[in-house]
Amino acid sequence: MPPMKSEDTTGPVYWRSLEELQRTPEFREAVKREFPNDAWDQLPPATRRQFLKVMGASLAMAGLTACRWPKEEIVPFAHRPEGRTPGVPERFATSMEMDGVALGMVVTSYDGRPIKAEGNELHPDSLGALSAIAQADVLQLYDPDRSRRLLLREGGQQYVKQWSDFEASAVEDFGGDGTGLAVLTERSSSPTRSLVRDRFLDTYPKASWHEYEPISRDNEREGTRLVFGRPLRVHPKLDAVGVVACFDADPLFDHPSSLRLAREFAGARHPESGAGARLYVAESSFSLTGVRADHRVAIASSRVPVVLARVAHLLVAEHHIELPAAAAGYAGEAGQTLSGEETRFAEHLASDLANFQGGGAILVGHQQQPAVHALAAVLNQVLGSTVEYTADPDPDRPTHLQAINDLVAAMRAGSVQTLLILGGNPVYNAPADLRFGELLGEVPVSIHLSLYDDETSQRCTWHLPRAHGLESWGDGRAWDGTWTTRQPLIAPLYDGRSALEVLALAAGMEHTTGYELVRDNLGGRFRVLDFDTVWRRALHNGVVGGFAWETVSPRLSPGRLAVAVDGLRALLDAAPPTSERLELVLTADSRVWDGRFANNGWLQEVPDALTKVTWDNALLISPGTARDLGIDDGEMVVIEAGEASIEAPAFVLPGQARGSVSLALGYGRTAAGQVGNDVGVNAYTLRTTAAPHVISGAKLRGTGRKYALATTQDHFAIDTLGFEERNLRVGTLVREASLDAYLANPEVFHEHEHHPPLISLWKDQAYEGEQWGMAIDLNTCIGCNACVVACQAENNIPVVGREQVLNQREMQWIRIDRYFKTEPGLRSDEIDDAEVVFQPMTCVQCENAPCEQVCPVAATQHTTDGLNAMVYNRCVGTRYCSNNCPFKVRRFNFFNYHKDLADTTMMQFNPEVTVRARGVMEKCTFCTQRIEAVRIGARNDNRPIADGEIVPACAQTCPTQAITFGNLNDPESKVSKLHEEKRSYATLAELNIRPRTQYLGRLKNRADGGGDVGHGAPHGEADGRGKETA
Amino acid sequence: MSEAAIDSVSYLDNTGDDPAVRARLVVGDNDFHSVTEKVCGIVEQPRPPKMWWVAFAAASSLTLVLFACIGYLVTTGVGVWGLQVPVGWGYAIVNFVFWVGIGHAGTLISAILFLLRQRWRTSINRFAEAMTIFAVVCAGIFPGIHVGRIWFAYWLFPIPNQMSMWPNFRSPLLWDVFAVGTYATVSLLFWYMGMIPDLASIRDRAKTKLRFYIYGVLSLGWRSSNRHWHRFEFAYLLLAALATPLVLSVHSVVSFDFAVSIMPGWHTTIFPPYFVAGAIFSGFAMVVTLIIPTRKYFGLEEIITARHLENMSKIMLATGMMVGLAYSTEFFIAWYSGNTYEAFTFLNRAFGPYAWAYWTMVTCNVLVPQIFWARKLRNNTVVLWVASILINVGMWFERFVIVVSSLSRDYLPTSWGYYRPTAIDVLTFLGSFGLFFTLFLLFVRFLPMIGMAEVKGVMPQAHLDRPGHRGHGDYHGDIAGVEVV
Amino acid sequence: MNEDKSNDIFIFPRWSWVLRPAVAVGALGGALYATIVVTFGFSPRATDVGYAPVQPVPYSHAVHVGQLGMDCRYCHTGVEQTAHALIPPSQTCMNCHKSVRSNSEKLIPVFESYSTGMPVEWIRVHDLPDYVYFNHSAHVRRGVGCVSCHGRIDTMEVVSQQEPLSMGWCLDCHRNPERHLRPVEYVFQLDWVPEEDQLALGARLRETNDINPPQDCNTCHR
Amino acid sequence: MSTDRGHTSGGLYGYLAEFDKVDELLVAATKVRDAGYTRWDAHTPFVIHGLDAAMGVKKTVLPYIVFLVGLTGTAAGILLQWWTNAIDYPFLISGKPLFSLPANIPVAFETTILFAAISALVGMLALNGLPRLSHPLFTNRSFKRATDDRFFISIEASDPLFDANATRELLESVSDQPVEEIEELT
Repeated sequence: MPPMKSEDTTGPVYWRSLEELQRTPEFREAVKREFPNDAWDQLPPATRRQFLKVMGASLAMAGLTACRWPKEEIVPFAHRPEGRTPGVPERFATSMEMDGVALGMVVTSYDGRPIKAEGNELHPDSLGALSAIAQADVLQLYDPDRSRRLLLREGGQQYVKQWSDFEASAVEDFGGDGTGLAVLTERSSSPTRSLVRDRFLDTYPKASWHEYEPISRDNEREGTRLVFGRPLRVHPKLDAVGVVACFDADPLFDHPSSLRLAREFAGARHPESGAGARLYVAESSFSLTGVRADHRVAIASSRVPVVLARVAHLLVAEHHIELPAAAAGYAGEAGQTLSGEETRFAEHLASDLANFQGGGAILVGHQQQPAVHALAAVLNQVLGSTVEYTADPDPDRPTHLQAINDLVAAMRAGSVQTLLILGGNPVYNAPADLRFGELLGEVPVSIHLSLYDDETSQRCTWHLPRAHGLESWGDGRAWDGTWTTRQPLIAPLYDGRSALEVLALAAGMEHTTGYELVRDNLGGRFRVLDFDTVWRRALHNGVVGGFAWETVSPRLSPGRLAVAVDGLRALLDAAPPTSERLELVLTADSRVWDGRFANNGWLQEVPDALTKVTWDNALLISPGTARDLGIDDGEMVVIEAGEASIEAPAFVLPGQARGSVSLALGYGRTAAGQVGNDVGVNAYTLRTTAAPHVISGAKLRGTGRKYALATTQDHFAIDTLGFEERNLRVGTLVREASLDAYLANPEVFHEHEHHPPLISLWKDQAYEGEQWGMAIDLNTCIGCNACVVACQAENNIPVVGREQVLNQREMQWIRIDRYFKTEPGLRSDEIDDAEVVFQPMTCVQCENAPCEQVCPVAATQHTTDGLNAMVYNRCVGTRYCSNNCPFKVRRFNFFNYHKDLADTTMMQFNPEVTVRARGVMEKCTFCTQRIEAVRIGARNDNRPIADGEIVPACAQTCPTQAITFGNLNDPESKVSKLHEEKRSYATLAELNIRPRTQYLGRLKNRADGGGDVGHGAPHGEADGRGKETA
Repeated sequence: MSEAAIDSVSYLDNTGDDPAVRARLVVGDNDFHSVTEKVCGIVEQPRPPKMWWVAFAAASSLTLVLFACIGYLVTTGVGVWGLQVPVGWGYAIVNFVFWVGIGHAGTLISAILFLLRQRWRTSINRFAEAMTIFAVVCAGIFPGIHVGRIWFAYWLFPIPNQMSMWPNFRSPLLWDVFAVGTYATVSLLFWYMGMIPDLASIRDRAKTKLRFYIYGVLSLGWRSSNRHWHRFEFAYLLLAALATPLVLSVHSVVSFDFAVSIMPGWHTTIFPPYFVAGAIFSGFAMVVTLIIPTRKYFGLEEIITARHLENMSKIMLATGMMVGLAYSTEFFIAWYSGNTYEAFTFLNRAFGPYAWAYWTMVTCNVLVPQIFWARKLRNNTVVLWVASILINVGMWFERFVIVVSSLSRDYLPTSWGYYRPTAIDVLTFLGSFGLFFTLFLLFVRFLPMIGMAEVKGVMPQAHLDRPGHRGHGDYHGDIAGVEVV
Repeated sequence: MNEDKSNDIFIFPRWSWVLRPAVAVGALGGALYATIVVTFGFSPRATDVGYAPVQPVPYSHAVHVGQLGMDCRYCHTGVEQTAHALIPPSQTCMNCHKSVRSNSEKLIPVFESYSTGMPVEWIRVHDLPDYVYFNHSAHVRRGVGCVSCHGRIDTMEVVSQQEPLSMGWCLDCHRNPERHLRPVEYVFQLDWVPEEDQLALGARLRETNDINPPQDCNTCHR
Repeated sequence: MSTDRGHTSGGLYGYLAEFDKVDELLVAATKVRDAGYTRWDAHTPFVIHGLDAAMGVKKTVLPYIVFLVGLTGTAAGILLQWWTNAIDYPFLISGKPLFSLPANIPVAFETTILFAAISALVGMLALNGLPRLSHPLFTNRSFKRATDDRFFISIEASDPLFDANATRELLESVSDQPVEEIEELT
């Protein structure tokens, strides 16, 4: 479906109630349970909230009753809103804001229930894609653990309050000129909010304002300040067909516009169109970017400046690049000895940078010191890189660490009487050495607005329920400044209010509803007669044109550069880490980010891209270091950093830098909710203002206790036999070749296929009409898990929990297979470094599907359009099909996984997909519900289905567009063309199962032309192994 | 007389292989009546001995455990077992194949040995047939309960329905339904039919009205008429002729469940003969395991003689070596085929995570039977009994290795796994033994556990009292000779 | 030995073998009877057809459609575009009933709904399992008349289920739709009868409109 | 003469002679056969080879019945599979044809065996006129040993050659035990 069909998205119409509401007695019960404080019978006439709750949950229940049908009621509108056809999904453009950057999305709403978030093609940071985290935001909306009421905590007592109570008490709390009044808030780019903030600070001139984010790009910002004399926002570009060097940087994951960057990255990697960029990565722990690197060197984070400095040195010394006088200091011999690996990396990179001047870029990770960013900025300047700059939206803002430091100082001084905390969770995520929690207890009046009654709320006097992003009005700015609107898709389920509204209330503004605030603010910018049209268009598109910031071409400011150079020198002198004095790197988690999504089942169960660990964070340690310290995979270890120490399970990860261990933040929550409580360990307890990201001198001690990490793939460490076999198979399953080899011989991906001719016993079936197929480009897949969550959201896939995952019963229909590629001949206990390849694996819809023939009740059959259909309501659950599936992509409902689901959570269900009962097999069917929807529509107006009209959830959300779906019988369709490409191959084709999904081989573009040629050599090995067998 | 010659060897030992004389199949000085006495006596004793009660109490309580587990399973979901992806079949299917295998001895002994004119079968066939039926009952439970939605299991049968749907006859599981169903029915018929004359004996000896009526109805008014015997014999022969291919087909079909799939380690053409051999192997082992204590306890050594045991041990030796051959063939083919997946599967069996199961299997099934080469050992009932139990263990592990180790590591290394049974798995398995023994104990208590009519048929007295004809079975009715007398 | 001193001998009474045919007949008859009961008694045609619940408002299709000749689509607005035919909002009723019968007792629920905004709770008559995805537009646009599934609604005082709506019943029509195809313009004309032979007409329509109803599982199950 | 209770004496059913050796029975049987009796029978606790010949029992038709019913089973099996999977409810599976014999052999085979086996038992009973719980012979006490260790020959009064004295003499001539009269049940 093309995004944003409904032209007539007017303000207050869309969230009105739905057509058919099957209301059952059980459901009334459910409502009472869910919403104790309002009795069904005394419903105020058609209040939106009641209605939404009712219809949403009820529909979901309808989805669940899969047996003989009970007496059902049909409850139509009393007044059906104009332009509204009940039962037909609608799509609305809105946005979500994280760390002060708004990400545009289009949310599908079914009869008033937002059920799925997709990317907004018009938004520069989305381009139609959405990250796993952003998609999972929908589930958070319905989270039954979200706080439902205002709480006042006084003298150990806890009172339930109403907003009116708060408004009343707020009057005195926010009295006078704001002396003793402090505000701590999340970073926000919302123009409306800055307006309201100004109004607030006007009202309370003495009030202090602090913005804190645990994870931010402040270092980069400060780096630019050092180089250019003013903070700038850095806009990397990856679409250049040149060379990109990432130093601890992961632009494909942790950058606010990672989705755009991923799209650019993929664009630069299509050999058929001559695009072949080269990616260098030097990092301490495997990142999504690192996985895709052509040259990767695993070095401790504290070595990054050293290597970068060497690159600078080489550029000047070997390649005669002129540094400006002020930066001359960089040119000097770095005085550090580099390992052979590091040197080779530096040399290759230096010469490539020199060759690709104007077509390259050096990116540095946000956890690196400003001085390192500074050096990168200088080099980018002199090399004329593709990096662009815009002015920082808020140049006077102190860094987040500074901000919270100031606040804590004030709290210590006792000068804070009233502390208003808008969002965030400082008690949990403020640097440990600040002891924020304790100090908070001493503040007379502390108010926390939050989705959950979380760690911070529990230490505040007031807790205010916050409206979810999909429940509230707002706006924000994309990374490039594009004005992004946010509109609610559902009235607040839990009586929450947005930060905007609360702030406006505190500021004593006359208009305090989000709708008015946002509309007025935008209206203020447009001096046009017909603002209404502008407004509608803005809501419809989700973005307002012409508001992106101008790029600036800054000049080096000599004054500060000196500081930068000295800063760098200091870093260079640091001793490299060893197994005894380890370096501990605290990273943002690929799933719960900084911990705010800890209570989100989808994200908790998404396997981490590299470790495949779910429901936990683990201490990543390189095999070498593990051997030095005698630590086993999965052993509980004690990490000592400074005076703090915690216990965490160790995960041995090849490709992790020696002497560097890393641990993800965001776990070990104590007040996250039923899902997120006590999952993993809390790394924030090790985090200090001095060393927020990279802690040196950490010690590691094994405890000998084992801990079972719930991974969806077996660990790297398995028995030798399996290890060797796995190495043999990787090459044939995930085919890879060097770009040079491929260009020289396009057949390289098929060279090693030899199996007897694939003849069928029977006459082949004639497949006429549409024949659906898929192509997945392994060269552009970055393993970001977006498709996994998209599929989960679209297909009502249950979350099963850690215990079940431990027992290999995870339910996601797509899994991203991760293989380590190590030098042949090495034993598993000799490995230290490794390359990683990803392969998204879901049902490939075999034409000769082994699963179909063995089902005794014909519950899985082949449809005339070539799908391997799975009929849930016919399945008796023999599991024979799963046994006989060579890809093991079928999933089984071992229990009734929906039994304990809250009614609100059920509201997320997609009514177009059956909710599977216990004892039933399920799997991917190329989103058959989407196919049917389009097919019926096309047939209704007697037209053929256009290529690209049907888009499965996974393909829709893929940031790199690695997944292509379409009609294989149409030679013009994109998918047919991709299947024609030389890189295209079918996995396990030798079984003559004829998969409908084909993979496009992966390419490596190394400077030395190296990289494996073809897909490794399993046969020679096989024969050798054959002898062994004899 | 040659009879003396035999007896002089020893009173009970009839294992001698003197080609000059046909060894006696009933030893001691038994006449028809004493046989009747011995066999019917067991059924007729007013109350069963203590040991029986003890055994029955144990067995029936295990049966309760079985039903408890099934109840829990049905109400909670198959997740209570250790199953997962990739290993979608675990204990349930292993037990199914195990029990079906055991269920082969009975029909085999009654049918094939009958066709081969192996007269020594007469003392043990009833017993073995009973065992077959009970084993099949146990086997039948597992495919039934292992499905995710038991309440829809009837969809496996071709019943007309409002969905206008039919089961998929291309699925081996459906073949199973028919094969096992047929096998159960035919075994039951065979067993019952053979019992009719003996039930009549009990009827005719009845001391109480109730007993008379019960056995009277069961024996359908059999009046040992020779015109009836004539048809009876024919029917028996026909059933034997039908049951023989059937017994071979059943385990072949069971093996198709695996052979027809594409899983390395399953997709093998030698499975049918391999499975059948294994079935006979395990079946005989189970017969021996049961018969040794029973015959001792009920004093039937004169009817179920040392020779019977010895013959069975020889069959076990033979089939055990067939199974061993199958194991090695699999390995050879895995290498010879050049199919790397196949090759790995077998390496993995022997040296992978499930090596322990594999080597248990090899030890019990291939090495243990080798002791039967030694006459001394195979004629020592204790040794024989222990060996037979080990063989049962080994055969269970064979099925475990085939089902679990093949599934646990198939094509994509990313979906490899390791299957661990849960307590419920184990209890259900033990429970099935409870059910088996409960039925068995009821059988020895209430039904003639030895085919008297057949045993009498092979006793010397059953034939013309004429030198040279002593103990000689076949009479080919040369009535002319009689007329002369 | 069986020489029991009691000179009593057990035998079965003579009539016991007269019983033989009786038992045989009984067994066979019983089996037959059971089959019949299950086949006909449990079929949706017996269990579901004729379901006619009492509605909160005694709305009569007979009056509105039969006598007043209202078109189905006046109320069931979605039927040509979407999966659901749609039950009309109280609003729709009020379009006329503002003036017509504006003080009728029977209409009170509608009036209340209209004023309070709370819905009228109609009771679903044609109810498919939740795992079945039926699409009205797909059928109506191809010339499958309302009457084929719903019967002569225009004659019903109280709507009742006319067809079993079972999978087998659906498949019958999907396999040979000729019996139910009519020119699209007559789809909503419940009393329409073809001048020519229905089968001939159906075959022709099927040809011209190229109608091949899919029989794949995923046509109805997703 | 029978002192049995449980029935009132009706007409004469026939004579019953007892033997305790197989040889005697065989000899007696040949005699009775040669005497030309038709409605008579021998009763033995187990099958005695040669007795059929001695009695001149004709070979039973059972095998033909079983064969025919077996064929019916085969046909039924094939037809069932063909009609259900290829005609009434055809569906596409793993690119295989709707009907191909190899896949249908196992089920057809099983149905064959099933039908045949059932017909074997049922046929045997039917031909033997069983079950028949009550029979005049059961009224005789010593006849009970027919299932234990004694052999009997019974000649029915309904036999055309039956003659109260001649028949009795014939039997007494072959059996050393007293010939007993069996009375018809009423």
